[in-house]
Amino acid sequence: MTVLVPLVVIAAVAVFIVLGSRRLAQREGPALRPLAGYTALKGQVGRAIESASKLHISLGRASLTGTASPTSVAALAVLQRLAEDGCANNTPPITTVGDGTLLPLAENNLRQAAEDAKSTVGIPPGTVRFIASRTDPFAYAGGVASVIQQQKILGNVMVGHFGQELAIVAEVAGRNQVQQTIGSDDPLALAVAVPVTDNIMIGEELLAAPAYLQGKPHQIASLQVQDILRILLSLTILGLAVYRVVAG
Amino acid sequence: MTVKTICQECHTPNPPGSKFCSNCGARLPKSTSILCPRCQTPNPSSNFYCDKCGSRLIKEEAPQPSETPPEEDLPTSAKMFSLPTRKPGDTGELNADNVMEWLKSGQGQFEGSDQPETGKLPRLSDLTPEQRGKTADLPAWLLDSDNEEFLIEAPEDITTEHFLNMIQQIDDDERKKLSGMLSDPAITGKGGKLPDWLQDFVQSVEEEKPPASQPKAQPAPALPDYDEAENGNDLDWLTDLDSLDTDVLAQPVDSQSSTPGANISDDIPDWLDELEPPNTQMLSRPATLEDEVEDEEFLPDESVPDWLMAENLPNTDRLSEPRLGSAVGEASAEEEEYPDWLISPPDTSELELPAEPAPVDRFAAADAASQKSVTDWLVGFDDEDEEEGEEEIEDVYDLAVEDTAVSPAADETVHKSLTDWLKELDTGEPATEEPADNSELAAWLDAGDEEADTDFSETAKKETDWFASLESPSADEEAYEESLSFGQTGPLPDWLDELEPADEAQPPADQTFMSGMLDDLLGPSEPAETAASADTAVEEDDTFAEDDEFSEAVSPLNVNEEPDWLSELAAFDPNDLVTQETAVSPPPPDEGELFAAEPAAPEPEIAATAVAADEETDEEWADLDEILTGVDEEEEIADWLEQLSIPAEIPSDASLLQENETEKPLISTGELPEWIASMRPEETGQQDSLLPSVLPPEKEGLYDIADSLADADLPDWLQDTDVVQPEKTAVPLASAELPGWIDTDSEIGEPSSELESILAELPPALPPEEMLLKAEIPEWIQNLKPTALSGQPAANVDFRLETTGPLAGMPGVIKVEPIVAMPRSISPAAQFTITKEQQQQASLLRQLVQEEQQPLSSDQATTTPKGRQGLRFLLALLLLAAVGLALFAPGGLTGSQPASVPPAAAAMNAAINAAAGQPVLVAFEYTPAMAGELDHEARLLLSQLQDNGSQIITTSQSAAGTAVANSLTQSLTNPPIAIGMLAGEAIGLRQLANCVGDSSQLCRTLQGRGLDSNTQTALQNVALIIVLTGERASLINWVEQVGATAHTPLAAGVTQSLSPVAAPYYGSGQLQGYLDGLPAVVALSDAYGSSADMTQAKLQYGAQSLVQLAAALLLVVGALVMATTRKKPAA
Amino acid sequence: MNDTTGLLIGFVLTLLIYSYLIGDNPIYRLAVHILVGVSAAYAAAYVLRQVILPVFAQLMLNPFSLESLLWLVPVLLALLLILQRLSRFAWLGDNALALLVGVGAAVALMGAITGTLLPQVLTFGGQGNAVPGPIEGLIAAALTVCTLLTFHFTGKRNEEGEWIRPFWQRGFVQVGQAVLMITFGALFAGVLSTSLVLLTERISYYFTQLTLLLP
Amino acid sequence: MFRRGLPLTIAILFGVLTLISLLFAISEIGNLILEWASFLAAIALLLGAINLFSVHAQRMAANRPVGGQNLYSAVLVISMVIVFGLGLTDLLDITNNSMALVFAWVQAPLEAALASLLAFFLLLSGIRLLQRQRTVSSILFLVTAVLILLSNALIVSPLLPSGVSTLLQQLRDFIQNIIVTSGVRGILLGIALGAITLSIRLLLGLERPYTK
Repeated sequence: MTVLVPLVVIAAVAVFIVLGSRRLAQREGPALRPLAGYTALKGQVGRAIESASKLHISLGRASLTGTASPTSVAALAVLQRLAEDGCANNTPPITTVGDGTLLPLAENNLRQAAEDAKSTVGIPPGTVRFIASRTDPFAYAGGVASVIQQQKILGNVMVGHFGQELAIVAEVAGRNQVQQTIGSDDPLALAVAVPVTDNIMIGEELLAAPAYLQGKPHQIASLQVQDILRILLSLTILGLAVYRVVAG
Repeated sequence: MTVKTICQECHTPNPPGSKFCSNCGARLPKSTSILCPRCQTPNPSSNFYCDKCGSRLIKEEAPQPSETPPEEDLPTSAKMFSLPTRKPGDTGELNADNVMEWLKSGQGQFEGSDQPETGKLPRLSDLTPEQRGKTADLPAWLLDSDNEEFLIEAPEDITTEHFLNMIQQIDDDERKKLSGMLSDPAITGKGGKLPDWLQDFVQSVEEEKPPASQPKAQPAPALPDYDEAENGNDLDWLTDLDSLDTDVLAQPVDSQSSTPGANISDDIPDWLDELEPPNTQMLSRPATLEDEVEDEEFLPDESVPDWLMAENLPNTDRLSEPRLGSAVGEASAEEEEYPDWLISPPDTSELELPAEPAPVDRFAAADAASQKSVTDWLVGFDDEDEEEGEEEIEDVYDLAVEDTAVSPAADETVHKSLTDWLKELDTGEPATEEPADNSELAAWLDAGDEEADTDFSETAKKETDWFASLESPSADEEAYEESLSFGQTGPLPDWLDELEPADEAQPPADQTFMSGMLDDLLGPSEPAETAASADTAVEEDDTFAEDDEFSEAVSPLNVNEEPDWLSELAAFDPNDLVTQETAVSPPPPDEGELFAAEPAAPEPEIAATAVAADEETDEEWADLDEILTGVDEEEEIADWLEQLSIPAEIPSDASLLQENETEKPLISTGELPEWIASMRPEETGQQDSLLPSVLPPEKEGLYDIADSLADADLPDWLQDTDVVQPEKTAVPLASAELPGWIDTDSEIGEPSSELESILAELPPALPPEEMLLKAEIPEWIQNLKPTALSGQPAANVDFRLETTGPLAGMPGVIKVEPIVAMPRSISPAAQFTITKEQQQQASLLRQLVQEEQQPLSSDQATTTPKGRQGLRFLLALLLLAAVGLALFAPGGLTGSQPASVPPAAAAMNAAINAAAGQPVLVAFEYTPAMAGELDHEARLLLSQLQDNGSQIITTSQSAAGTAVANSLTQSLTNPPIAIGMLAGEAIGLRQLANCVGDSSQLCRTLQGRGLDSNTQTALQNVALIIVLTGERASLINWVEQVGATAHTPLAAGVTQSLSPVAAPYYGSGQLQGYLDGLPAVVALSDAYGSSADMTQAKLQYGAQSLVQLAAALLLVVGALVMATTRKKPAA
Repeated sequence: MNDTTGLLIGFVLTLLIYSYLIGDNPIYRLAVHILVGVSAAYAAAYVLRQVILPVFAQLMLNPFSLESLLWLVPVLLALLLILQRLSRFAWLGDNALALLVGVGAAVALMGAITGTLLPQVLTFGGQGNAVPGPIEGLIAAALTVCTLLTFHFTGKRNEEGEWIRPFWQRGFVQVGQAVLMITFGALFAGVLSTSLVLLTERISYYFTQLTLLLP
Repeated sequence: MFRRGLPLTIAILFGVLTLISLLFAISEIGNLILEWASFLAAIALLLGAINLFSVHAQRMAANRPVGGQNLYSAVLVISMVIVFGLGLTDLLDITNNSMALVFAWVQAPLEAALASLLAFFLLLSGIRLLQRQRTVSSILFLVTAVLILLSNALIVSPLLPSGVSTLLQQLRDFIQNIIVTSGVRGILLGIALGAITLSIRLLLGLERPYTK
């Protein structure tokens, strides 16, 4: 059971993703549900450039080696997008990370983006900052907040794993009139974010960042697979619940 | 993915694609969707990567034929205001709503009451089918980059470069095709490629032909049966000439324009008959301005032949009032009659007539309107040619734009009519941005112009009427050639028609002329001098002197003069369109001014080069900068000066009609009354002498307008002027044989040379510096504006403080036009290249301005930091007070009654007891931040474990956690085993899981660290794992990594906040139980007792209930207060 | 005495932090920077001392055993990771990151399936503790499904480019969104309660401790 | 190619190896790889600290005299240095457990204070929610929050008649146990789904965050 089911699930998902991406490579894929978070992301870089201010993106505290590592990978996709746009205008987003393993990845992303855009300034030192260890949420939150306070930050993009400490950053950002986009896999963080902004990516939605921002066939395909799984899950859940009722 | 559609009325972001605002029910502008070049997926306009295939929506190589250098030279914004020009990359929202923003901000400065009016703008524009069609097929034709013809097939793309392509293509092949096309039914078939509206247009053209002959009836005013007809047509072109004078003049125009419009409405596309409603609305305005008396007066005048009335028009508003009356009275009546004269048999003489006004306009003093009327006229001949038709429309609208630009300055009623009117234009015009231009221009235009402007708008509409009614002549080959030439020259149609014969005779001569013309625009140049005749040379001096005068101050003469050469510029209507569009591009209005003219410069160039020779284009472009410097101010001045020029111009028209036999008078009258007079017989001579006398009062009138923009003033000075002119003009006009000169017109090459000479000298007349001076005039007029206007200060400007950008903190910053034209990398042929970076920047700017449309960050839109600061402080005080109170009166609410033990806590207690005597692994996954709540749990659990005689093993994933563990376990009598920190989050836990539980083997090392045997066995025998955390990630890590693999019961002590997250895992059995926060701790300790000191916990618990109550009340009260004091989102 | 010093230091620092309530001020920022510096340094020093050095100590026990030699791999990768500072060798560091990503993905994958997916689904079949009654179970199942379907990503676009959710979901989604908001509301209340507890704890702690200091 | 190929190979190889070891409980392979990974993670943490230090050291050195913005950086750097120094002295047994002291005296109170500020921030944001947007969902959000808070406060309160408090308790339990649990389950399941697909993409080498 503990071996078979995961094996089946993994194999099925892998196969579907590969096949789906093949299929999507030729024909048009499905339309993705519009998400306010990603919509907001799009204008923020331009906004920041226009106002000669910077964008701040925080990748959260999830390490690559944890349960939330996919969250961090998704957050990196967001960073990549913002970096592409920002570096093309010599305003790479200020990036703060809450875990050591994210730091080099973030640096690579920005460096790559700068090279692609042939940015003249490249990545100025201090663009990517490690704030605090993953396990010091409030130190991390305080550090991120101070970044927002000290720099001229126009947009605050917080994607990745955050906890309730997010409230501190949100408060400071709000006080500094910073437009916020928040995505997290932690219901607590989301609960804290809901009153603050509309641009929220709830768990799964954040994990879909690559598909939304890069839209490669395999990413879209995996969203389709995800939806298929979702429906299967729903049916199973309902089936089980009904069975319980029937069986008494 | 898609950008939310912002409601115009209430600025509520609505889900993309929704047609009505979810908040106020207002209709919402539609949002464009861009088909992905690769996968054809409709992408939200904000994308610049495809949602599906990730391919770039902004094509690196734009399909645009790149042999249009001007496009590069234009500010990118040049295209941003003509929707049609959207390229695959131009993924802005259809800017209807943004135009809205523009209008608001532009008009807001004059009066805020217009919001609702303007608010409607985008709706109408959205409704026009052609726009939908446009957005729909936009990618379709834009994407096949190899298709050279597509621009022709997609007339939406009427911008500089399209215009150029059009012209050039005409030069190449269209010239041959056109004649064929006229009769060719395939044109409708070809229309299949065209957008619907253009197709309709073609059809309407064909259908209109018989009625269209009507205009020819004009030259025979004597015929009573034609009165009506003349009334219609006469006014049509005559009113143009004087339309600039006063609001009154608008009336006849209204009536006229409305009648044909109504008549044609069936056949012509929607956007054309859209133009009518405003007229009717305009009619209402004079009622407010004028007294009934005048209305009665006009009745007798009705009998007066139209041409006579036309004569009177310019002179006095009293005389012209009748027009208003007739307009009001006949508006409906004429519509019935309209069919009659439409059916009236055409005669050859009439055929020429249309051309007649052309010379007038050709040299009409600064009267852009009259210019337009004629150009339209001429264009009317070649409607069959789609491009021509298109360009024609452009002209019309561009004119309209100029007019309405000032509209904001007008009084309330005018505003309404204008705004509605604008709506029509907006809907009608493929480029929905015109209104934006208007408002933009309004920012600096003289408020006094409002009357003129309204007239302008009328004329503009009338143009379309003309245009629609005049197709039949085009059947004639001659007319066709003319139209052709016009098509080529585009900007400078009139005189080019004049030259048409000459052109065919010797093209080189034409080229030289053209270049001379261009040089003139640039400034003094050889060809111009050489071309100039002796007379003109003398005149040139005069003009110089006059210009000098002008430079000092706006003297009537100069004022009079300005229009003459300005009129040339006015001729470049298509360019004007672009020009004004560009004007809107930069956020700050003044910038807009600067920008405004720039694009205009390329246009003349283009036109000229197009006619002369395509090869010339490049070198011409070298001069671009000079042009830019030179032409801009001229453009601007033209707008406001037009008003002044009219009186002078009218006599000239009259004289023109009188002596249309010869070209000279034409030139002189049309162009520069004074020096023309010198070239002419006496009559014109007197006219010239008259002019000065006329002008001074007129100039005062100007100042009156400027100072107090009351409409009442206008009649006065107008009356002054009219005294002079009626006699002078009436007679000649009566005897006007139009056909005569028109016959001559076609053959004569001489007039063309004459024109050359005149044109040649014009530009030297104004060095750039002087233009600057003139350019400033609008400024001071502008300064007077706000106070003069209904005393409304700029308060009506939306006062939302700019929160971002360089203008941060400034109120009422005009919204940025939300579509940024994408620079496109162009074929190597062009000398400009666009880098990917530039493209990205532009796309980003576009995104930026789009974002600007949305309400800023949620909190920004509502409260200012100041207010929030006070609120924050008040809140803090209240909460602290509550806490203090709660601490001093503990248990005030909880009393002595113990809290009931939650089942999960009971289960946890059971699990702990079950593990009695066996080692228990306690993970301290929290930092001191959560110690306030979790320490109590930890103490309770540790004490219980100790009481149970369980060996405690402590670990943590964080350094801080281990420190907490140490501090908490120091007091334990039975020292715990600390295996220290587990690095690597889930990975570390996995390793631990392999060491924990019965099934696992002994772990000699953990994460490379050696474990002593005692620890190894203890780990192996762990009977319960307790995770103390306030972090979801930590809990999930333990549950998923350890709980799922190690067959060891797992329990958790979590904060109240985490309790809902722990619940599912407890429900699924992955957690044996969990303590959720202080209440559970207190309940547990109450229920089962504890050796640990729980006093502090109980104190807090007692306080907590009170504090929570206070918080709940604060939340409710505060939320209610805030909700009631909620600010409406800034306009 | 030590305790008193610590108490006073802590109290002062707490006041520095609370000064934010008056407004964003340098003192508060100062305190935050101290916190960031201390926590990062503490974590790093702790890791260095308790995690990394012991590894080398373990390796030194018998440096030439296979186990120790195998440890050369992570050490090498660690060096590459450090070398990444030198951009010329940056790409070498990618290998270390690749290892982390790959392993992390595998671990997360297994955790998600065996740790969350299966148990959370099976609990509707009656597995686990405190299983609600069948009816409540059915309600809970329905609500869960609604929430789950709310996140459905793929759909179609109508002619206006407007996203259209599969029709059969639309009813569920309304409920799902309501459930989500209620959930967030409850979570918000939970977080607020916890933070209130923390606040009371801080105040009561310093109040009691400082009153003890008074003679 | 090598630059891209090698990391990709490593990621896939070790990822699949780990997966297999976890699936079939082959702890030998698993432990080894996991140890390596956790070691690297620990190194990464060090690198992070170095990054923090260097960034702020640069900012401090950037514009002298130290003051204003870079004063904070200076403070941060100094505090880091002190803690590191103490750690070193602890390591060398010059001092005893001084880091723990720093932790207890400085870090703990700071973190606790910061965390307790949350109450104000949350209250503020909650209050201003309706000001920002008055939608059904936001009202639902607030009502639920207030309800939970009130029930927490009043369920055990003697002030309320027992009938009311029991009613309140039932209401809260229904919300907590049925609705909220379902909602959280939905979110968690969704996250799990997303994590699964994304992880598999990582293992298939379709997503390569580690290399371009």
